[in-house]
Parts: sequence; C-alpha cells; structure tokens
Amino acid sequence: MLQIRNLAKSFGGVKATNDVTLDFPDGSLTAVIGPNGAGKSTFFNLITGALRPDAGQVLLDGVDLAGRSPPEIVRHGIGRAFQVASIFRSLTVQETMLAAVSADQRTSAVLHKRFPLPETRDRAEHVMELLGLAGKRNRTAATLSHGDQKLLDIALALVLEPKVLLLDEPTAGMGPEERWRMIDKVRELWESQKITVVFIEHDMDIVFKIAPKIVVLCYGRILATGTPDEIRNNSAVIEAYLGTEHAGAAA
Amino acid sequence: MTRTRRPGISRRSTLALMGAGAMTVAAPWVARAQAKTIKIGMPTILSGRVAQLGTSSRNAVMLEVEKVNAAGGLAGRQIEMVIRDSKGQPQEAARVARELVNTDGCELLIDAEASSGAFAVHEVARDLGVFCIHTNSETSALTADPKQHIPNAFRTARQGVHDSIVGGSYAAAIAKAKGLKKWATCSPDYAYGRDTTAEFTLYLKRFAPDVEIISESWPKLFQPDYTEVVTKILQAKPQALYSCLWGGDLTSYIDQANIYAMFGQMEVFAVNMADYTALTVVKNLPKGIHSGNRYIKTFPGTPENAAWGDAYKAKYNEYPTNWSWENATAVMLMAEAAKKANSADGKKLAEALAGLTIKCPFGADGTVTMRAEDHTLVGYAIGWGTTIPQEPYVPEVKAGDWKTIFELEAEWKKSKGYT
Amino acid sequence: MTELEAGRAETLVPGRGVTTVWERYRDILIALIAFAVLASLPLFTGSKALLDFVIRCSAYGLFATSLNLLVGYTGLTSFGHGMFFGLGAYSFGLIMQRLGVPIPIAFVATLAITAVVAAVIGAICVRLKEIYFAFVTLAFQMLIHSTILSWASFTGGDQGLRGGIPRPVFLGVDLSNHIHLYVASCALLILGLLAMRQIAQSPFGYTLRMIRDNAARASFLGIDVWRAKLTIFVLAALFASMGGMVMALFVSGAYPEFAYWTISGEGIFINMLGGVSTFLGPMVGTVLLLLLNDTVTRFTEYHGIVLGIVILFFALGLRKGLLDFVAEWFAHRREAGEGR
Amino acid sequence: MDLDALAGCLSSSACLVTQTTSGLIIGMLLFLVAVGLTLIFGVLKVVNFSHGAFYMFGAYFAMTAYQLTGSFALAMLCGAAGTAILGLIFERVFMSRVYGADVLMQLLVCYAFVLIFDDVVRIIWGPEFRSMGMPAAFQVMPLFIAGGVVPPYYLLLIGVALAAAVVLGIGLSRSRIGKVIRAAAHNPGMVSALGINTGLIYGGVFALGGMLAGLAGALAAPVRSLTPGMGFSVLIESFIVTVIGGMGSILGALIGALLLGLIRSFGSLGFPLFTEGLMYLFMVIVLVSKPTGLFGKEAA
Repeated sequence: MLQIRNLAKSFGGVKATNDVTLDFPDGSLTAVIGPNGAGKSTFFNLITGALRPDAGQVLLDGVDLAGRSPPEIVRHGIGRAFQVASIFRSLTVQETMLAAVSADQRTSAVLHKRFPLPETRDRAEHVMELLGLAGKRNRTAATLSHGDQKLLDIALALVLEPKVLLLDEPTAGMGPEERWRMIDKVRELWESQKITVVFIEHDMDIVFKIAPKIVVLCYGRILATGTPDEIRNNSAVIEAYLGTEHAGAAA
Repeated sequence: MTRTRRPGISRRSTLALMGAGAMTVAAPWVARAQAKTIKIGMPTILSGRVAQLGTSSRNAVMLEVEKVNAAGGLAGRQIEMVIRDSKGQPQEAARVARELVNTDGCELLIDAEASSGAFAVHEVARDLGVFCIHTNSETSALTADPKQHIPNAFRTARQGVHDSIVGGSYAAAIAKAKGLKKWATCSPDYAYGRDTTAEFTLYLKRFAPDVEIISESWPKLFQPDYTEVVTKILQAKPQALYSCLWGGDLTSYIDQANIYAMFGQMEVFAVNMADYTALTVVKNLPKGIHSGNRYIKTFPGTPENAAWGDAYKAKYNEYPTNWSWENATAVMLMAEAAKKANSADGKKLAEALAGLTIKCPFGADGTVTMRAEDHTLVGYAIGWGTTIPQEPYVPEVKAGDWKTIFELEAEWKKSKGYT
Repeated sequence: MTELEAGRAETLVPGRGVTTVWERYRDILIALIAFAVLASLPLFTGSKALLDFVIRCSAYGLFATSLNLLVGYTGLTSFGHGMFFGLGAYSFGLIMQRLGVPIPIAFVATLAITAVVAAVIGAICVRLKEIYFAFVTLAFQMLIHSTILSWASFTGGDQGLRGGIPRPVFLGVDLSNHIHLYVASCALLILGLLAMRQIAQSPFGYTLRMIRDNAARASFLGIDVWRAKLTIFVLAALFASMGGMVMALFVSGAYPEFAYWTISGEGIFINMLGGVSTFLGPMVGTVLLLLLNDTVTRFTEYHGIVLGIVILFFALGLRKGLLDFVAEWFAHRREAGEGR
Repeated sequence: MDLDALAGCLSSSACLVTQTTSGLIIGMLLFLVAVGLTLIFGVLKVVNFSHGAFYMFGAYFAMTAYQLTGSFALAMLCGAAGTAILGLIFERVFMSRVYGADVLMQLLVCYAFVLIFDDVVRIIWGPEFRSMGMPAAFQVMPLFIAGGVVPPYYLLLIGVALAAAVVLGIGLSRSRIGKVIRAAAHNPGMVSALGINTGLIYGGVFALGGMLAGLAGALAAPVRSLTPGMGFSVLIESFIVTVIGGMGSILGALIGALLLGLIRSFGSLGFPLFTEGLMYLFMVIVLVSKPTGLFGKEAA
C-alpha cells in the first residue's frame, strides 16, 4: 500500500504540491487529473525521487521513501513511465529489456560475464510478449513509432516488477483511436499483473470510463477524490475546470 | 578502378587512394641496400616555437657537410644528411632517431634537439649503440653525470656550468667595481633556466661574497606576458638583474621592461642577449646590457670566424645562431676523427673522437677539444661584454679563462657527486 | 496505430546482443590469432622500424580505446584522459628507477596508483555533465602537468625522467631486448583490448550505453549513475595507464608531454578519425594517425597544413570516423541490395 | 613558496598599486580575447578552439601595416579589420558547415585550422620570432600613481579594452542588433522565422569575436614577440577565463579575466613556481562548485 502523507514542495514561493495526503491501496487503479499546472507531474516526481520533497512522507508498505534517490525508490518497488517516452535510443527493444532486468537483478555492474545474462531472458521475454513488442525485438528504439516508444517506456517500468506503477500520461501525443488502444492495454496490464497503477490523464472520457478511482489536483492541492460518478458531480471540480477554461480563453 | 563513373565512385576511389597510401608508407620499412655514401641522421626541431633554431642548425650542418664532401667525404664516403622534424617533443625525437637508424640506414646521428629531446635521443643511442653527437643541449648533466656516460655519445654544445663560471666571475668583477650588492634573477621556469641561474649565482657569490639575491622570478617558458614579473622586480629595487631568458621570450621581456624604464634603474646581465636572433629583432635595444657570447662573428676576433659568419650569411641571408656553431663544430669534429681513424665506422669514430683537438674558428685559441673523460667540448670561445644597438652589437668581449673554468668545473663536479 | 498491434509475425532472428556459445569465444579466438600474427612478425621481417611502429600503436591504441569506453560507450567526453597516460608512464618509471623492484610488481603498483588517483579525480569530475565534464577533466590534466613541471626534484621537471628506465629480466623476459619488448607490448595490447571488449559486452557495458543514451531513465531503473560513471572512469584510466607504461618502456623515460593536454587531444582525434561507434574504431584511428604522422614528417616540415587538411577531409567530408563510415557504407549497400 | 613577499606586498601601497595595475593589464588584454570566445559560444554554441589564431593574425597584420606605413593607428586598424574579415570567411566557408554536428566535430575543424594557420604564418612571415617595436610616441617615462608605476601604453591598452567592454555590454543589451543577436542565441529558429538572416548574424558575431582577438593581438604586438603558434598560450588562458566567468557571459569574461590577471600578478609574488598551477586549481574549484562558471546561466 502506497500512502502519501502531507507531501509538500514549493518552487520560489509557489506551492506546486501543497499538503497532499492520499492512499493507494494494493491493486488499485487510480487516475490523477487536473488542469494544466495543477502539479500532477510534480506529484509523480516527488514520489519517484526526481524531486526532493520539502515536507511529508511517501510510505510504501510502511517504509518512508521521501527524499531518497530515484534508484533507491525504484528498488523499493515504485516504477514509472514518462510523459515523453524516455527510452534508450540506440539500443534494440530486446537489449533494452534485458538491460533493465539486469538493473533490477543488481547485475548491471557485472563485468566478467557477457551480456545478456541467461537469468534475465525469461522476464524480458515475458514483458515483451505482454506489451506486444516481441515482434520488434531487434528494432533500434529510435526507429520505433511513437506509440511503440511509449509502450517500450512502460515495458521498462513493468519489467522491474514494481508494486506500484506510475504512468505519466500514457496517451500523450496520440491520436483518438490510438489512445483507446493504449488505455485498454494499461487496463489489461493492471488486471493481469495485479499491481497498483496510478496514471495521469487529460482525456476525461478515458478517465471516467476506466478508472475506478479518481484524484483531482488543482494548484498543488487535492480538490477531490472519489469514483467517476462522485467526481462528475463535484461542484468544486466543475468550477475548477470551467474556471481554468475561462482563464485560458481570457489569456 | 576501371569502372564507369557513377555516384559512389568517389568514395571507392578514396578507399583505393588510402590503400595506395598505405603501400607507399610501407615502402620505407624495406631496408635499402647499403650504398657507398654514409647517411647521417639528424633529428631536430623544424616546427613550432623554436623552429628558427632547428633551421639554423640544419643550415650550419649543410654548410659544413658540403665542405667535407668536396674534400672527399668521411673517410672517402660522401655524406648524405637525413634531417627530420621532431616538433620539439621528446617521444617524437626518440621515435625519429630510432627510425633514422633502423629504417633509413643512418650510421651516425647528429642530435640537434633541445634538452629533454636530447635526453630521449641519448637513451636511443644507449639502446642502439649508434654514434651520436648532441649539438644543442647545454644541460651539464648530459655529460657531467657519469650515469649518463656512454662511449658512443658526445656533446659539442657549450655546457651550462662553463657559461656560469665565466658569467659569474665577469659579473662579480662588475659588482665589486660598481658596488652592486642587491641582485634579482628572472629566468624561465624549466631545467635550463633553473640550473643555469643557480650556477650563475653560485659563482657570482663566490667571487663577490657580499652579493645578495633579493628577488627571484620564474616566468614560464614561452610566456607571452611578463608584466607581473617586471613589476615584481621593480618593487624589489635591485641594483642588478640576471636573466637567462632567450629568443623571443627575451625580446618580449625587453620590450615590456622598456616601457617601465627598467633598464635605467639597474644593471642587466642577460646571458643570451648577444645572439643575432635577439639582437637583430629587438627594435629598441637598450644600451649596455651585459651578455655572454652566443655566436658573434667578432668573437673570437679572428679572420676565420668572421669568414665563417659571412659565408653563412651569404648562403642563408641571415646570421648564424648559437646552435649553428655548435652543429658546425660537430661536423668538423667528425671529419677530423674520420681522418684520424681512416674510417667512418661509428665505433672507430668514437675512439678517434675522444680527446681529439682540432683547429676550429670557434675555439678560444683557434682550437677546440673533445674532452676524453666526459665527451664534452672544451676550449670554445666564451666571454662576456656589453651590447650596443647596432653592429657589431657587442664591441668588446672579455674572454673567459679556461684554466679557471677547468678548476671550478672539477670542484663543481665533486660537489655534485659526479666524480 | 498498426505499430501497436503486437504479435504481427516477424521472423524471429537471433537477437543482436544475444550471445551464443560461439560468440562468447569468438573474441578470444580473434585475439589469439591477432597475437599469433603480430608475435610472429619478427620472423618474417627484420625491420625494427615496423616493430617500433607496432609498439607505439600498442601504447596509443590502449590509450585511445580506453578513451572510447568513456566517449563512445558512456558519452563522457574527457579532455583530460591523457593525464592517466602520463601518470602510468611516470609512476612506472619512478618505481623502476627508485625502488628497483621486478617489472611485474611495478606494473601492478602503477595500476594501483592509477586506480586511486582516478577514483579521487573521477569522484569530483563525473558529477558534472557534458561540456563541463570536459572542462574539469582538462583542468585536472593541466594541474597534473603543472605539478610535474613544478615538482622537479621528484619528477625531473621539464627534462622528464632521465637516465633510462632499468629493465631487469623477469621470468625470462628481457624488456631491454627489442624483440622481447615488442612481444610484450603486443601481448599487453591484445590482453588490454580483450579486457576492454569484455567490459563493453558485459552487462556493465550495456549499463554504460544506457547512461549514454538517457542517464535519467537509467537512474529510474535503479542504476546508480554516478557510481557506474566513476567505475568506468577508473577502469578506462587503468588501460590508459597501461598505454603510458608501454610508451615509457619504449622511450625508456617519461616526459611531461605525456601528461599534457595534447595527448588527450590526440586521443580524441584518433577516436574521431577511426570512429566511435565500433569497438575497433580507435585502433584503426591509431594506426591511421601514426601512419599519417610518420609519413608526413618524413616529407615536409609543414605537417600542420597537411594534417589540418586531412582532418578537414574527415570532419567536413566524411563527417564521421573511417570505420563508422565503412560500417555505414556496408549497411547501405546491403539495404540497397535487399531493396532490389 | 614565498608568502613573506606576498604579505610584504599586501602591506605596501606602492606594491599594491603596481601589482594591481599589472593584474589589470594582463586581465584586460585577456578579456579582449576571451570576450570574443564567450560571445561566439553564447550565440553559436561553438567552442572556438582556433580563437588564438585570430590573436596571432591580429599581431602579424599590425606589424606588417606598421612596417609599411609607420602609423600606429593604422596598424591597430589593420589588425582588427583584417581578422574581422578572416573571421567572417572562416565562419561562412567552414564553421557554418558543422553547426548542429557533434561538438567534437566542431572542435576538430577548429583544431585543423590551428594547425593550418600556424603553418600559413610560418610560410608568410617565416619561422623566426619578430618584434613590431614600440611607437616613439609611447617611448616615454612611466607614470607614477600613488607610488605605483604605470606605463602610458598600458593605460591606452586598458582604456581600449574597457571601451570595448562598455560598447559590447551596452550594444548587446540596448541596440536593435544586440537584441536580435541575443534572440538568435536563445532561439535561432524563431529569429529566422521572423525573416532575419541568421547566417548573417552568425557570420557577424564570428567576425566581431575575431576582430576583438585581432585587436588584442595588435595591441600586444609592440610588447610581445611574434611567432607562429603565439596564439596558443593566450587561447588556453582566455579559455580558462571564459570557463571561470561562465561560457557566454560578457560580464563573466571581464570578471574572470581580471581575476586571472590578479592571480598571476599576486601569485607570482607568493608562489613564483606555481603561478600557472594556481590558475588551474582555481578553475577546478570554480567548476566543481559551480559548473556553469561564476556568471554562467544554468542550461535549460
């Protein structure tokens, strides 16, 4: 269980994350939404160690991870994928997966054996199959399509067998049809892998359709949490969204 | 490549060219047949900051080799010089020296390298057993240190400690006459600068015990700007200044010290001033700088020396340098040694050369000697005088006394643990 | 979004990077053959100059290939790698001159000293990124060079280590014998290349590639980027130091030029000449540069112009190293052939 | 080490004035070279490794012009204008081909020209070192200010360099061209989209940088000997200056140059044998504590 307690971070006086407290039970699927600049990515960065929180706790199964380095946090079981696919451009899909498994098995500093280590094969193979990348195993990552690069990014997080998977806009930059296929994939993964998944999403249709639980962030604060129905009817949420739209139109 | 022209052919022909290049490069490795000529290899510095000196070394050698060849060559064998650039890098000097012997078939070496290069070539001579004359390294240790001694290597360059003994006694005489007690030094921060300065002050203090060194400056070799050094010396207010800066560094220093009007405030002893390269270049040469002779055609004031200087100037349209006479002497010595040994073989040459005295325009008494015990040149003209801004630049040179030099040199060697 | 439709049957070829037993031993076999060819060279030619050339190639080749572990594999552009070349030459020379221990002990001791120095300098340097890493390594190089010049009583200053490096016989190997030195240099080169090849093809080698491509992502896979960078910095320094030792043995001395930034510059130049995307690129570059240097200096003292024009040809004409160029050329040809 | 000498100097006003001005002199000339380097980096993102060659050409052009005409002013003008033209040609014909390429490729092109330019100078002017000579107008007694000694020629030098600093500083921040240049530095795509010829700006900046280095060379010619390769040590020092001050920052170049000048002038008192080492040590310290240099901006 991932528990966030009073998490806070500010940049030059602006509170990007302001006293956030949340629980993500094991095996839950949660969507994080909010207007632009609501602090969604910052929230992820704080959990994964890319940013150091000013205050608060990030408890994974009771262990406080706040302020630790990204490698440490990853090793405790929080994996993430990025808004812009973050991959290794010159490696092939298969090499990427094998190297990632090596990293997880703490054999990434092994010098005396050849890459890849036999014990890394099965897991890499499994995740490639899972995400449908097996057929493209010998393609260099840079030559993959945008969608496949995002899948590879997710595969990278998944191959570490995390307890919690954070997906920062898995559908960013995709066409409408492609989005649905991607989000189906995410849901499928969640169901089959039985892990805790938290994802950021802009498309409300997607969010309301697949997320059992939704968190709304606004100006670094939690505006609301609840089921799709609860959120849909929450007046504060409606105001926030309408408000920003007005502000956006004015600017 | 006889295919028809089409895109991509240029790449292919490039590769072909490279292949061809590799072949021509490989060619030198095929040892050439021995001819009747004798090849002498000469690594020297032909590019970079001191290219001028390397070029003047080459000029002097070629001038003398022509004479030797005209007179029948080295024990009947015509000399063919193989002169190659080392860029002033020791590892290149070592490589070039090895290549000259191993590939080009040079049987003798004239090592016209500056100090660190000379030590590198010295190791090659030790390794290959090839006859070698160091012509430019003035570092005393090269021959004075018995650990460096090998039977097949010699030096025709002046030796630092000789210079310092003469300079020290000359400067001491003036210090006593003019009451110069407070001295400053300013020399380049490398072995030659440090050693020469230390030896100079040693003998200065020996001959004039109440002299005191109140300030030392160590600009880097080839440093472009000496402002901080000049002002530091001005602050110290010495009565006299010693410097062994040379070449372009010395002229820069003079130009920069000039605008601080430094030369009016102290007596200046710059051992490397009386060299044509510096004398002819400085536009506003201050009067009365004390300097040791490097090469100057009026000292020794013999017709032979003047004739040699003029012949060089006639051929190359510039005056010889310090390195020129040192290299010319090497060829003269080799020619005489070959006569004596009646052979151009390196081993026999070396045996004949040790202890050989020859007539030479650069000798203090018309002769120079390759001293047998440490294989270094002695008896060359050495002296100090003051400069004027036009020819003959150093009107009067006070010659050093070789008897004193020998005595003090022996003492110095003992103090260094060399004997 | 056809790309996402997974499972579209593509023929399953054995993957790049998936090693078979054959590949495991291929490198060793190639190395053995290369060594056999090099070591038997003196039987066919009496040319000492050719042997000298190979010895120098060993020294520079070890140095340049180790630099490629940083530049090509990890994306760390070091402008100060030459400091370890100099450090190796000086440590080895000083140990032999002062302590007179057997050569293998001096060899190991030098590597130990290099490792310690590289760890200290590396710990400071690898925190910085990109061009700032290049600057700080360059600054360290110059600092070490200045120290060698200034500390004349210990290092001999600008004159270098004079008087030759003693080379006592050990285990029947006499390095003052030209042939012995030659074979030993070849052995060091081949062993060094083999070891570096192993590093490049090990799991750690792939960790380096990940860091080069995307260091931030690597850290989100649980990789301690700083530590990995430091490790390769030290490892590369060891091989550079080996190159320096070969050079010291060759010239029987050590000179401040060995620790000057120009050595680092030459290393970079060799890498650019030969190509950084293949393991043997730097080796090809070494041979090219030394050939170029040796031939051009034979014919002209204006080698600056000649070398400059050759560099321009590579930089503006090919735009990549020779081996990279050849590799791509073959790839293009193959694609064109398949396309027909 | 000679810390007594350093302490002695710090307590004497005459020494303080002289050594400080001596640091200023070293620094200001260095600034002229370094500011070109930093400007070119700031706008073109190229570390111009051949910058020292422009300094060298400036000196040689000035010397030749001075020998032909005998006019000091004309010599300075020739040094500056000649290198500006050279810079423009160099940028348009060669450097413009490697923008966007690997940094190492750019360095390699510059390195090639360091080699070529040095040999070209050797072919034209010969391998021997030359001297331009101090114009008669400046062969006067130095001035005494607060007990310190300052030669009039160096006052001119400081004046020219300061003027260049002020003109550059104001020009870049106030004038239209300056704004375009700064815009080009931050967002070249935007500038070219506005219909401004970025090639012209790049060429102009390179010419300006070359001109400043050439001017420095011309100003140095009367007091420094001229040899092929003379630009090298100046390049290294101005490189240290820009790294310390922050690549791309003009103020940084000024402060860096002055700091280095002061390190040299006071370091030569206290650490006569390790003055050079002090500079590198300082560079390491700055880089480690603030990699982008004292006035450099953090890359986005």
